[in-house]
Parts: sequence; C-alpha cells; structure tokens
Amino acid sequence: MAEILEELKRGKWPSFVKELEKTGDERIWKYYEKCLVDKKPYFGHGGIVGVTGYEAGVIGRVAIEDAAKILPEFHLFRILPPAGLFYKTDVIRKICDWIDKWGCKLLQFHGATYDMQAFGIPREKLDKAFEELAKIGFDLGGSGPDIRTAACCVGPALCEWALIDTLDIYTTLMKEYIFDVHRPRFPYKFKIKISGCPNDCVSAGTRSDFAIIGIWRDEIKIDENALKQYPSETLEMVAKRCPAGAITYKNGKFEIDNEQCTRCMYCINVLNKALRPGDDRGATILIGARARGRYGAFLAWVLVPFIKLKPPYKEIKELIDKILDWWDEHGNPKERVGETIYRLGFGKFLKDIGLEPKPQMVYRPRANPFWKYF
Amino acid sequence: MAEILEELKRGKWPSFVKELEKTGDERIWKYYEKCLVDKKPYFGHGGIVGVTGYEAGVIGRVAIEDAAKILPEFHLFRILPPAGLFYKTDVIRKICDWIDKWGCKLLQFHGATYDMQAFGIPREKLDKAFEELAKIGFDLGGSGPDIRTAACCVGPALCEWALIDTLDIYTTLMKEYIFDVHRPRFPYKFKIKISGCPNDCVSAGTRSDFAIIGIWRDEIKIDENALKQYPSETLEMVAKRCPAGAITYKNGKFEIDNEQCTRCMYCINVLNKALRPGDDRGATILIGARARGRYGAFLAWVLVPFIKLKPPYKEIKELIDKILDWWDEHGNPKERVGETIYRLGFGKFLKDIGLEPKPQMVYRPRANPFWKYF
Amino acid sequence: MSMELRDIGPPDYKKFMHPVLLKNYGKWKSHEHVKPGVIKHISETGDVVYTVRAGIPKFISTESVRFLCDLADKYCDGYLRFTTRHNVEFIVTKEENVDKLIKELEDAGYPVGGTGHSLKAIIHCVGYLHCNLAATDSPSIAKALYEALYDYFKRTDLPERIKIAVSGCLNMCGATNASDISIIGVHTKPPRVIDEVVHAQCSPMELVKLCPTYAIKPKRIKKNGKVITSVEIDPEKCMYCGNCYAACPGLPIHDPENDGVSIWVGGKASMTKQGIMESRLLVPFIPNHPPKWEKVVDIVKRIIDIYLKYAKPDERLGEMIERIGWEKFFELIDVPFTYQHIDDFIFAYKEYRKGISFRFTKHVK
Amino acid sequence: MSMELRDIGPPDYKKFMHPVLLKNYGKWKSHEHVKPGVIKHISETGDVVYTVRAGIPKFISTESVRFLCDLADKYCDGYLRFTTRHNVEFIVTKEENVDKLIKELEDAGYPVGGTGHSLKAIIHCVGYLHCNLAATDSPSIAKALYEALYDYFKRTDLPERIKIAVSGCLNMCGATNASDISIIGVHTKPPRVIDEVVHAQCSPMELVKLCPTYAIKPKRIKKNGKVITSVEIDPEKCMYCGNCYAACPGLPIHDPENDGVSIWVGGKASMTKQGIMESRLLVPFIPNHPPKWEKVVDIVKRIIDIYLKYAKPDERLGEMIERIGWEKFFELIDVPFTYQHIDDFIFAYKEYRKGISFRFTKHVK
Ligand code: SRM
Ligand code: SRM
Ligand code: SRM
Ligand code: SRM
Ligand code: SF4
Ligand code: SF4
Ligand code: SF4
Ligand code: SF4
Ligand code: SF4
Ligand code: SF4
Ligand code: SF4
Ligand code: SF4
Repeated sequence: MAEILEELKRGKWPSFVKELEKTGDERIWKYYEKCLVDKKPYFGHGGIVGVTGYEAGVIGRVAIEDAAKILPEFHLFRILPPAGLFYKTDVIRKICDWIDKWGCKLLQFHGATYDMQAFGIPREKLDKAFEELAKIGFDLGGSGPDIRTAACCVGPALCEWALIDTLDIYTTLMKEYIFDVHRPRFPYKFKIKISGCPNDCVSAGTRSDFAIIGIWRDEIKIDENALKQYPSETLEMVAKRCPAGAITYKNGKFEIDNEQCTRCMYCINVLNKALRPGDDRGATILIGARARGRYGAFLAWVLVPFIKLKPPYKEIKELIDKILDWWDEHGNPKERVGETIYRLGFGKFLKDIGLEPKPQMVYRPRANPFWKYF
Repeated sequence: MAEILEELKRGKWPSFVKELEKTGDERIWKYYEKCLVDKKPYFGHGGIVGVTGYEAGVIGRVAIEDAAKILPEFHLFRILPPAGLFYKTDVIRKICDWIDKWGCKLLQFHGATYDMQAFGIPREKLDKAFEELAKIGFDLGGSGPDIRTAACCVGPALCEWALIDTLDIYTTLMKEYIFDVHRPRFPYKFKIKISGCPNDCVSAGTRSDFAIIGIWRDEIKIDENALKQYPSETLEMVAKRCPAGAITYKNGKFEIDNEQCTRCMYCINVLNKALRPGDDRGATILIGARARGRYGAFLAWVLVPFIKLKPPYKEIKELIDKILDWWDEHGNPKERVGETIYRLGFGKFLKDIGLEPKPQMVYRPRANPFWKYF
Repeated sequence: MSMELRDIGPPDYKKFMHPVLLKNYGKWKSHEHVKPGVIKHISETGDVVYTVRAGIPKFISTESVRFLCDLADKYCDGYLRFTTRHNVEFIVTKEENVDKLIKELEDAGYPVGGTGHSLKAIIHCVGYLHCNLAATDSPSIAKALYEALYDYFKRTDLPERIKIAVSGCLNMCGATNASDISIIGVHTKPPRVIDEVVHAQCSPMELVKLCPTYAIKPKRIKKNGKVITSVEIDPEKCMYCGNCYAACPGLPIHDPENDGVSIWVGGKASMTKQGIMESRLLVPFIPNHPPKWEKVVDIVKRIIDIYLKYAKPDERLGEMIERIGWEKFFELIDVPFTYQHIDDFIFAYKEYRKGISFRFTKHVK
Repeated sequence: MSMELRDIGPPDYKKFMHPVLLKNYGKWKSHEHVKPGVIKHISETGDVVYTVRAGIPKFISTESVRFLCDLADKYCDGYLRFTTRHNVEFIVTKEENVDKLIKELEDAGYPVGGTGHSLKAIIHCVGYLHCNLAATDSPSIAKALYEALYDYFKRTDLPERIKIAVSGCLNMCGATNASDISIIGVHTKPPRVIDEVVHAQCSPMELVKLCPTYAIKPKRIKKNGKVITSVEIDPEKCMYCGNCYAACPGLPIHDPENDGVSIWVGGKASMTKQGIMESRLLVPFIPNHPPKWEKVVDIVKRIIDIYLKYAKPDERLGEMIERIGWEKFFELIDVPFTYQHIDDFIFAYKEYRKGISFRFTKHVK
C-alpha cells in the first residue's frame, strides 16, 4: 500500500483501510488509493444493475478512465435489516459466508438510511446472490424514486421512553409497502422514520419524509421521592431551560404546568429517575424533511398532532396512501413530498387529502396578506 | 345628514364626521355617505395633478360614476412638516387661513408617513396655493416613486433616551434630498425614518426602507441608589425577561453583562430612574422594511451595525447615495430596495456598494448549501 | 411664478420649539407618568415640563385646529406638537396649567390619555374619504372602536400598551403590519377585466410583472373586428391584493358584496424584548358593515378581554400569545382556524411547525 | 428463479432478540450511565441488562464481523445489535461479563465509549469508496478526526454530546444537516458541458427543471454539420450543487483543484429544548488534502476547545452559540465572515437580522 493508505491505517481508531486489506481484494484499495491521489472518484454513470423483478436495492458502480482497469465494477446490495438492528450471531455469520462467496467480504452495519450494505457482487452473480440471500431470510431495501427502507429507534426493546412500538411499526410498514420499496414509481424517494419519543434517536425529524414520533397527551409523572435526590442546582437549571416555560422551581417546590409543556423530553432526560412521560400515549406525524433540497434543507413539520397507534396501524397506512396518491399526482420529478406541499400550499394539500387545518400545524398563523379563499 | 353619518357623529370620541360638517362643505360628506352606503369608494384613476416644477406632493382625486356629480375633484397637498412635529400657533393659524382660502378647511396632523395633509384644493388653484404655502415657509412632501417625506421621533427635544439628534438628522436629510422628494425617478418609494433609540417611536424598523436607530456601544449606566427603590419583584421580572440573558438578579444583586446585552431598552424602560444608556453613542442603520410587499411584509434588517453620527452626516449621505444608485440600476418597477436586495442577494448588494460582510447583519450564517464564490 | 420658492425643504424646527425645550435639548434625565395623558419630563438642568396628550380626529377642521391653538396660546406660550401617532401634545411649563388645560380639553370633547400602559391612539388611513383603493372604510371603523374602547384610552393600568391600527386595504398605510390589533380591508374576488380599458390605458407587461402571485397573463383578442391586447387573470392564483387595479382602471376589484375586513393580532413595532413582531391573521373575512361595525368591535373586545385576563405585567398582546401559544389563543378566542391561517406564500415553509413543540387544545380532540 | 422469495420484507426482529429483552419489551423503567460505553437498563420486572457500545469502522470485513460475533457468543448468548449511528452494541445480561467484554474489545482495537455526554460515533457516507458524486472523501476525513478526537469518545464529562458527521457532497447522505459539527464536500466551479454526451445521454428539459438556481438553459448547436441539443450553464447563477451531473454524465463537475470541504456547526437533530437546529456554515471552503486533513482537524479541534470552555452544563454546541451569539462565536473561532455566510437563497430574508439585537465584536471596529 502507498503511504497515503498507510497513513489511514495508523492510529488508535479501528481503520477502515485495514478492513479493506482484510478482504484480500487488492482491487478495492488500489481503486481507492487512485481516487485519493487524484482527488476525485472514478465511478461513472454506468452500472444500472438490479435483480430480476426488482428495480431497486442494488447500487451499481462501474469505474471509468484508467480506474476501469483497476476495479471494473463494484456493485452493492442494500439489505433490509430487522427492526432495531438486532441480530443473532448465527444469522450474521450466514451473511458473512454469503458475501464471502458472492461478493468481496465487505459489509456495512449500516448505511445512513438503515440498510445493511454488502459490497462487490459482480453483475452476472446478482440474481443468484439475491436468491441465496433470500434463503437466509433477508430481502433488499430501497433505492431510486421509491419508498425507501424505513428506520426506527431501539424503542421498547431497550428504552424506557418508548411511547409507541417502533419496531412493530417499522416491520408492519415495511411489509405493507414492500412492493413499492422494490419498484420505484414516485416522483422521488420517500423515507419513513419512527422514533419512540421526541429525543428522536433515529433523526426522523431531520431526515424523513414521513416521521412518526411517539408522544404523550396527559401529565408527566413525577416521583417526588426520587426528585429529592437531585441537587437543587440541577432542578433550577432544568426549570430555567424548559423551552415552554412550564416548570417552576421555587422554595424547593418543583412543579410542571402540563398545559404549557410541549413534550420536549428535556426535563425527563435529565431527571430520568423522577420524571416519566404520561400514560395517554400516541404519536405525532410529521411530514416533509429533506436533508438538502431544492429550496435548502427542509425539516419535518406537524401533519397530525396526535394519533393513537395500535396494530394493524390502519390509520397510518391510509394516511400514507393518501399522501402517496396526492404526491404521485402533483409532484414534479426529483421533488420530495415536502417540497410539493410547499410549492402548492400546505392548505391545499390538507384540503386535498381531507385533513382539517389545525393551529398545531404551524408555529403561528400567517403574517402575509396574500391568501386564497377555498 | 343621513342616519349612517349621524351614527358616526355620536359618542364620546371626537367625531371626524362632525369635523367634515364644520368645514361647511356638504360635497365632502355627501360623497362619503354615498361610499358608505354603496360600500365602495368612488374615486377613479384620473386626477394626476401637481404643481409646476414638481411631480410629487399632490394626491389628485377625481370621482367617477354618480359620485362625480357630488364631488368632482378632491385633491390634497402633502406638506413637509418640521422635525418633531413642533409648531407655533401663529404658523398653524397661517396654515388654517391658507387652506380656508384655497381648499376646503380640512387638515390632517399628520399622515401615516409624517406629512401634514391639506384637503380639497381645486386643480386650477394648485400652483397659486402652493406659492402661498411656500411663503408661509412650507414645502410639499413626497409621493410616487421618490424619496418620501422622512420621519423622526421627538428625540432630544423631549426624551431622555435620544442617542442621536433625530430632529437635526431629519432636517439635514430632507434638505439634502429635497430635489428627489419632488421628482420621482426611482423604481419605487424610498422612506427614511429616524428613531432616537431602539424603542423606535417612529416605527422605522417596520415601515422604512432606510432606518436610523440610535444605539450605544458601551455599558448601561446604573444608579445603584435609584435601583434600590424598585421592588425586588420588578427587578426579578426584568432579569427574567431580558432577551439576551444579560441580567442576573441574585441575592439582591442586580447585574448586567454588557457584552451580552443586545440593547433592547427593556430594562432601561422599566427601571428608567436607575438605568441609562451608555455614553458611546451612534446609530445602527437598517435597510428594507415594507409594510406589505411583493413577498409579504418585510422588516428592516441590519446594514451598518454601528456608525457615529455628527453633522453634517456626510457618511450617511454617501451611504444613501450609493444605495440609491445601486437600486436605481438594479431595481424593477414597484420593487422596494429591500426586495431588490433580497432578489439579487444581500451579499452581492454589499459587495456592489462596498460594505464588508459582518455577522451582525444576519441572525445566523446560512443553513442552505447553495452559494456563490464571488 | 417665482422658482426660488421651490425645494425649500422643511421649516426649521427650532423656530417652533418652546424656549424651555430648546434650553434643555438633549439634556432630559427622566420622565414620570403623572396621570393618564400627562408625562412629566425632568431635565438635568432641573427644569421640568409636562406634556398633556389628547386625542383628536385624524380629519380635523380648521375651526377645531384654531381651538387647539387657542388652548396652546393660553397654557403653553403658543407652542404645541403632534405625535407620531397623530395625537396632539401640549407642552406645559407651569404645573398649575396642567389640570386647567385638561379640563378645557375634556370639556371640548378631546379625551386626554393615551400615555403609558393604555390604549394608544388608533392609527388609520384615509379610507373611503380620500382613497381610490379602499376595500373598507378605515375612519369609520376607527370611530366605532374608539367608542367601544374609550375608557382604555384613559386608563394606564393595562398590562402594557395596546396599539390598534386600521388600513383600508392591503397597502397597509395605517401601520397595520405590526400592531397589537390590526383591521385590514380585503377583497375576496379577483378583479374583473374590462378589455377595452386595459387595452387603452394599461400596459399588460407591467401588469404581469407587478402581480405577486403570477396570476396575470397577457392576451390578444378580437373585439368588434379589432385586435386588442389585454390580460387574463387566473382565478386559482389571484390573491386579490389589488396591485393590478391600482395600476390599471381596467381591472376593477371593488365589490360591495365581497369586500370586507380581516383582523390581525400580535404585532409590535418596537425593538424591545424579543424585538419587532409581525401582525398575524386572526379572522380572514367579515363583510363590510358600516357604520357600527358590530362584528369587528365584538372581536376586538374579546381580544382585549383575553389580554387583560391572561397577560402578565409588561407583556404586549403578541408576547402573551407567544408565551401561551397561538393554538391556545385560538382556543380562548374561539375563532375558527381555517385554511387561510396557514401561510402558503414564499416564506411559508418557515411557518410550518417543525418537531412536536405544540400544546394540546380542543383542536386536537 | 423462484418468485416466491421476492418481497419477503424484513426479517422478524423478535427472532433476533435476547430472551431477556423480549421478556422486558416495553417494560424498561430507567437507565444509568455506568461508565463510558456502558449503559445499565433497569426493568420494571427487576431485570437488568447492560449495553456495551463500541466503535467499529463503517466498512468492515467479514473477518472482523466474525470476531464481533465470537465476542457476542462468548458474553451475550449470541446476540448483538447495531445503533442508528453505526456502533455495535453488546447486550450483556451478566454484570461480570461487562468488563471482560470491554477488555477484549479494547485489546482488539475497538474503542468502548460513545455513550452519555461524549463524542458520538462520526457518521459518514461512502465517499470515494463507492460513490460517483463525492466532492471529497468522507471516510478518510472521519478517520483523521477520530484520531484527533479519540479521547472524547471515551470521556463522558463533556457539557453535552458532540455529534460529527461527514458527507462527500451536498446530498448530505451523512446526516450533515443537523449535527454539532459537519464536514461537507463542495464543488466551487460550474460543471463543464460536453455537448455530445449531453445530446446522446441526457434530457435538456429534465436538466433545466432540476437545477435549483435556474442556471441551466437548453441550447441547439451545430457540431460537425449535425444539429445537436445540449445545455448552457450560466456561471453567474450556478451554485455548484452537482444535481445536474448526478443526472447527466455530460456535465462533469469533479475538479481536483477546486473541490474541497466546507465546515458547518451548531446542528442538532433531537427535538429537545428549543428543538431541531440546522447546521450552519462556518468555513465555506478548504481544498481537499487527504490523508491527514490537517486543516479540517485543526478547525474541528478549535471548535471543540471553544465548546468545552464556554458551554454550560447540558448545552449542545448550537445551543451555546445561540446563547452567546453567532457573531461572538465567529470572533472566538477567528474564522473570516465572508459573503458566503450570508444566505441568498429562497428563505434568505428570514435570516437577515431584523432590528438592532446584535452583540459587539471585533467585526464592528
Ligand atoms: C449509502 C448511503 C450513505 C452511507 O454511506 O451510509 C447513501 C449513498 C448515496 N446516496 Fe444518499 N445515501 C444514504 C443515505 C442518505 C441520507 C440519510 C438518510 O436516509 O437518513 C440522505 C439524507 C436524507 C434525505 O433523504 O434527505 C441521503 C441523501 C441523498 C440524496 C439527496 C436527496 C435529496 O432529496 O436531496 C441523494 C441524491 C439523489 O437522490 O439523487 C443521494 C444519493 C445517493 C447515492 C445513491 C448517489 C447516487 O445518486 O449515485 C449514493 C450512493 C453511494 C454509493 O455508491 O453507495 N442521497 N442519502 C446511505 C444509504 C444507505 C442505506 O440505504 O442505508
Ligand atoms: C395618506 C396616507 C394614509 C393616511 O391616511 O395617513 C397614505 C395614503 C395612500 N397610500 Fe400609503 N399612505 C400613507 C402612508 C403609508 C404607509 C405608512 C408609512 O409611510 O409609514 C405605508 C406603509 C409603509 C410602507 O411604505 O411600506 C403605505 C403604503 C402604501 C402602499 C404600499 C407600498 C408598498 O411598498 O407596498 C401603497 C401602494 C402604492 O404605492 O402603489 C400606498 C398608496 C397610497 C395611496 C397613494 C393610494 C394610491 O396609490 O392612490 C393613498 C392615497 C390616499 C389618498 O387618497 O390620500 N401606500 N402608505 C399616508 C401618507 C400620508 C403622509 O404622507 O404622511
Ligand atoms: C410621543 C411619541 C414620540 C413622538 O415623536 O411623537 C412617543 C413618546 C414616548 N415613548 Fe414611544 N412614543 C411615540 C410612539 C411610539 C411608537 C410608534 C407608534 O405607536 O406608532 C412606538 C413603537 C410601537 C410599538 O411598539 O408597537 C413606541 C414605543 C415605545 C416604547 C416601547 C414599547 C414596548 O412595547 O416595549 C417605549 C418604552 C416604554 O414605554 O416603556 C416608549 C417610550 C416613550 C416615552 C416614555 C419616551 C420618553 O422618555 O419620553 C415617551 C412617552 C410614552 C408614552 O406615551 O407613555 N415608546 N412609541 C409617540 C407617541 C405616540 C402617541 O401619541 O401615542
Ligand atoms: C442506541 C440509540 C438508539 C438506536 O436505536 O440505536 C440511542 C439510545 C439512547 N438515546 Fe439517543 N440513541 C441513539 C441515537 C440518537 C440520535 C441520532 C443520532 O445520533 O444520529 C439522536 C438525535 C441526534 C441529535 O440530537 O443530534 C439522539 C438523541 C438523544 C437524546 C437527546 C439529546 C439532546 O441533545 O437533547 C437523548 C436524551 C439524553 O441523552 O439525555 C437520548 C437518549 C438515549 C438513551 C439514553 C435512551 C435510553 O433510555 O436508553 C439511549 C442511550 C444514549 C446514550 O448513548 O447515552 N438520545 N440519540 C442511538 C445511539 C447512537 C450511537 O451509537 O451513538
Ligand atoms: S427516540 Fe426515545 S424511545 Fe427511541 S431510543 Fe431514543 S429515547 Fe428511546
Ligand atoms: S418536557 Fe420539555 S417542555 Fe415539557 S416540562 Fe419538560 S422541559 Fe418543559
Ligand atoms: S425612539 Fe427612543 S429617543 Fe425617540 S422618543 Fe422614543 S424613546 Fe425617545
Ligand atoms: S437593554 Fe435589553 S438586552 Fe440589554 S440588558 Fe437591558 S433588557 Fe437585556
Ligand atoms: S391602506 Fe389602502 S385604502 Fe388606506 S390609504 Fe392606503 S391605499 Fe388607500
Ligand atoms: S389582485 Fe393582485 S393577485 Fe390578483 S391579479 Fe391583481 S395583482 Fe394579481
Ligand atoms: S453524500 Fe454525496 S458523496 Fe456521500 S454518498 Fe451521498 S451522494 Fe455520495
Ligand atoms: S451544478 Fe447545480 S446549480 Fe450548477 S448548473 Fe448544475 S444543477 Fe444547476
């Protein structure tokens, strides 16, 4: 390996270049080395590949110019993971054996969307490789203008704050929409992410078109004894920082005005032994995030302030269907759903999909005097 | 008078309909009555009138349809007022005599921009009336796409918080730009307003293209003895509400961290016997307000964070000239300067007029990743 | 006609200023709210003056103006001023004159007040009385509100000041973009198109450019055998702003049935505390109903009642609403939240509520 | 090939979950940060489990994966999971296994940490290693940062967590839109236009539509006697986003001299406290300089030093900056404030500072 790669092998943090080395597949690091030296990537626009019957789930890569001689192709599979990213070692070993056989011994746990990624399956082996993967019990995830692989936080499996069953919702929705995950037919990608509470450990609010966030509607539960264990500076700080001005801490008395509370989780996070979310639980549905879009970054905003979520999650599916139909009809190519809504007007969108306007959907009513009566 | 007008004469608040009545000019209230009954105004687009040599300062009105028979024309003069809207009674009496003679005995102290308004001067008398007005020592204000009549708060004449000489600046600028007040030549109107401090008693920040706001740069002066006179609840409230988090009030000690202070005036307003603005005084220049614009309402934003202001205010004039030249070159018809800047980019505008970009000009640096290197 | 009397500019304010003010110019030290309508200004020189503020009609006859001058001569050495909110202010140098002046003003029907934490003078534009664009009549609305709220002008015990403004149309000449309560005239139907007039008097391309919602397209049609150029207005896109009518008489937008008022709340022009706040839509439309404007008055009274009940000391209406949440305010005022309340213009995205930070109200069953 | 193995969807998570987790599913009561990298989860049932979190490279060989499996077999009954930030997590039911596991992980070079108020795993995209759009190489940048910041991953005494993300280009696959510190690859020159390729492989009208700055116009030209359709790019308008190149190989934008990275700060994805915060531009451009990325590392270290010095307890970087003011942060970090920092896109108006609410810094001499 050249010095530029040797440098990346050094140090305390486990080196990915060492991992490339461990695959024994020189083509990979030679290719990468060339990119680093020339300061540009050498994959072209070719390599539109897939498995029979699917039009998504495989990212094809074909190198160009000199690099084509080094690493002619380098396709990968996006693999739908189990909810919560839980695995048994036996199944992971099976995946390892599988990619050793069909690809080049390199994996990713996981991609930024949520997929497991498996590298280096040659074009002619894609179908076969997929068949064997399916036998292990795994399917491909999304790519292109389709419903993407969803994502959820660890939720009820490990976390005391899970207000909805994120794992079950993930699994149910992926099963429901699996056809559309594999067959892109929308204006652009559509990502669903599910967090058990507003801490949003899966970044649904910043990175998903359709975000499901667990919330509660009643009062924060206070364990007064546990509260006494916290130093008064901590209680004071929490009261001061509550963004809703809902907490008063005076003369040793810590009080929450639950009508004011906007459920930001902060007090619960800090005072986790004493405070717990309420029992009347459900979710807020947010719409429209896109990390970097046509108009800049879009964050997700309130579409449904509160909805009870119980299997089989019929209302959620109906809502998603209505949104997809509307977007399919009105969206421009490469326009995420939030942008279509913004372009045509949030009010019009609500009207079209049959949702009542609610003040919870906006920070404030409009300040500009141009509007329609419809 | 019909009942609809009689109703408006009733009550405790002084009635403007009684004032119309006092003019003795029946045409006016008959016209107004018709509008109220028919629920629409009857002035048309005719009546483009003016005084010789000026193209601004007169608002011409010619009635249409049936109303033309009632009140064929109803022109008014916008009259440049003295700074601070101070008058001696002798001069006001002269104005009264003058409008009694040339118009219809009706005045306004003042219009929303700052002009005195004088109603009902017939077209053929405009020139003569103006000549006599000038002899009393008054000139016309602005209208159309010109530099409008500026406005300033009462400032040093009556207010302890005046950090700049608002009256002198108003008078100087109006004299400097008087030619452009009377001869519209810009893309649209250009309003200058000057407030002695951030209380902004002349609404410069919400209603002027070019706002001059007095500020200080050093520390707020505290009179500790006077401070003691305030109840501790008041001090606590002020500390809590300080938007910059600059005030601490603990154990009876009230302290201001002047580095944090954003000069909102709040603490000074409430504790006016104890606190005073600092001595290193100057102004912030803001640009671009428009009550309701092409893109909705625009509020004025920081163009020059701090500038010392001393007669003859050369820097201010140079700055205004540069802005006007730039806007004249780049502005679309009916586009206020703030909108031209927004459309072409604030950065480009700064570069073009030779101002350095400063973090004070924006709340935060950009969040969207589309920018130019220029 | 002599041209040297052109461009003389504003008169010199110093000539119109009481000698005591000139002497203390820039030397004021503090002020006190002595009583409603009266502010005591204290100078570093030890001098003291009182301003006595009174409400006057915005349209005022010379007869009334002369009466005000008489008072100024009698009590203020012949000096007076007007405020940026169109009140008259008498500068009284002798304390004993304050009450005498007030009595004469009140007797003549000019209410003294509007200082401190009171209802301030209601700013309004000329409306039907002088404007060709008015969608509603601002002066009569202001009058109706004054009658209903008269007492508040003379009280100074409100949580903070209340500023009301009325504009006859979206041009907002009446300071309606940042007032605690704003009444703004609105049209609710697109302009009609009179092709012949557009052809004869207007520039289609100018119209295309000035429409903020891109609702106007040029068209060429045949009328009586002649080809004329006019415009077409897309009713789906037009948001009834009246810009095009202002520029072109061929596009009349006035419509007695469908013109009316909208009501806005929560604005603030001053830069204090959280800074300037924009007025925001509360009621999208009420048909015009002069001269009593009962519906407008009713809503405004309800707003003020809520304000008096919920506001903390020193809190402007908009600040109170921001604290309790707009959703809560809509619940309290019990005005329907409609599609019109949701912004759908250029900056609309910024108004959408990101994240889950709302409060529960009856809107969320 | 059998079609019934199509569309089977995700595997059932319950099959992969430790029986103790299944038993306590939805019954967790609280958690404790035992030490860096270790969280103790306490259930209402009285059960207790420990998660041990370790950093792994995002590209990982099957050899290393098998090693992780060996450890899971040895200490965790054969169960493990990965986090949404791409760490591995071992769920340990026997307390005595925690330290043994940690020792084996550390010995093998996998740092245990990243819990509580620490530096979290650095999220990054595939970069040069698999992407055709990368303007910079995210994996090597992440590696360089890890080396410089290694200790912070294993400390939990920071004011709050620090999240760093790296994206190879503006597409932001690497969570860079809302991280405390983000490194994003940027181009700084418009794409070149290879007319023949555009003509043969791309749709000019599609290109016109997908350019966010309206910089692309279709054109028809004659080349070698044939009329071909291609596009023209206005260099004044193009903002180098790479959208057009992604869709069309005829518009190459890679440029070794002029590609590089930008650095952003102050983002936060969680909805806690003031809610989500967007990452904002700190350094518009540094040319690519692999493999050590000294300049990037230097800036990031300076950011963290300021954070450690100025942040209050529980304050994320962005929250700290909002409190002290961005102008103050620019003064502290001593990075030039340039035209690029001033937004000039659709929502730019909202970013302009209304009113006078700023702090004095060296920028205002
Ligand atoms: C692999 C992955 C990055 C990683 O290393 O983890 C990735 C890689 C690519 N992303 Fe991404 N994106 C990945 C998660 C994301 C995310 C994060 C997320 O999903 O939470 C985002 C930002 C969130 C969002 O959706 O806005 C993201 C926003 C994009 C975009 C911009 C989309 C937009 O609306 O603006 C593109 C460009 C496009 O779609 O044309 C893009 C395009 C791509 C492409 C397909 C580039 C291309 O068009 O050829 C990259 C393929 C790289 C390669 O060769 O493998 N990728 N991409 C992530 C997917 C793995 C997985 O399935 O788990
Ligand atoms: C008289 C006055 C209202 C009043 O009763 O006080 C007024 C009256 C008119 N305004 Fe105004 N504006 C008046 C202050 C304002 C203000 C307030 C201010 O200046 O602080 C504004 C909002 C601030 C601003 O500039 O944004 C204002 C924003 C407009 C607009 C919208 C401008 C815009 O940029 O959108 C128009 C429409 C136009 O210019 O075409 C307008 C147009 C008009 C016209 C000329 C309507 C027209 O085009 O025919 C009105 C003439 C009425 C009449 O017949 O007399 N007037 N106008 C005010 C001027 C008197 C004076 O000179 O003192
Ligand atoms: C006379 C006048 C200036 C002038 O040049 O004419 C004036 C005079 C004073 N203003 Fe003002 N303001 C005047 C219009 C304004 C305006 C503009 C307006 O109303 O259209 C504003 C901004 C409007 C807004 O905020 O919506 C304004 C915002 C203030 C503030 C900040 C209020 C706030 O909400 O924080 C103060 C400070 C205070 O009162 O504590 C203030 C304070 C004052 C003081 C106390 C200043 C002083 O030391 O003398 C003066 C007496 C106030 C009072 O009425 O109690 N003045 N003041 C104006 C009186 C108008 C009237 O007749 O009612
Ligand atoms: C394991 C994981 C969920 C998963 O499904 O994989 C997780 C797990 C927990 N998160 Fe998280 N969060 C996880 C990603 C996130 C993310 C997403 C991300 O980092 O990309 C976020 C939002 C990102 C952001 O804010 O920028 C996130 C924002 C939080 C917060 C709110 C933090 C804040 O700034 O206010 C908390 C509350 C707290 O820690 O006080 C939290 C709290 C927790 C708790 C304490 C919940 C619990 O009771 O178990 C868990 C241990 C946290 C710890 O690491 O100390 N978690 N958490 C993710 C661990 C990623 C990692 O390997 O580091
Ligand atoms: S989002 Fe909430 S429920 Fe889910 S893991 Fe994070 S803290 Fe737990
Ligand atoms: S959850 Fe957030 S908003 Fe609610 S009381 Fe706690 S800190 Fe305040
Ligand atoms: S703006 Fe300031 S200086 Fe001017 S009158 Fe108001 S409070 Fe006084
Ligand atoms: S002037 Fe405003 S920002 Fe400054 S200390 Fe006083 S209240 Fe705080
Ligand atoms: S607000 Fe409208 S109605 Fe009133 S004066 Fe201005 S243009 Fe005329
Ligand atoms: S009223 Fe306004 S929105 Fe409607 S067509 Fe005319 S200019 Fe356009
Ligand atoms: S951020 Fe850019 S470089 Fe990185 S994977 Fe996504 S598209 Fe490729
Ligand atoms: S790089 Fe982006 S901005 Fe430039 S022409 Fe291509 S799409 Fe348009």
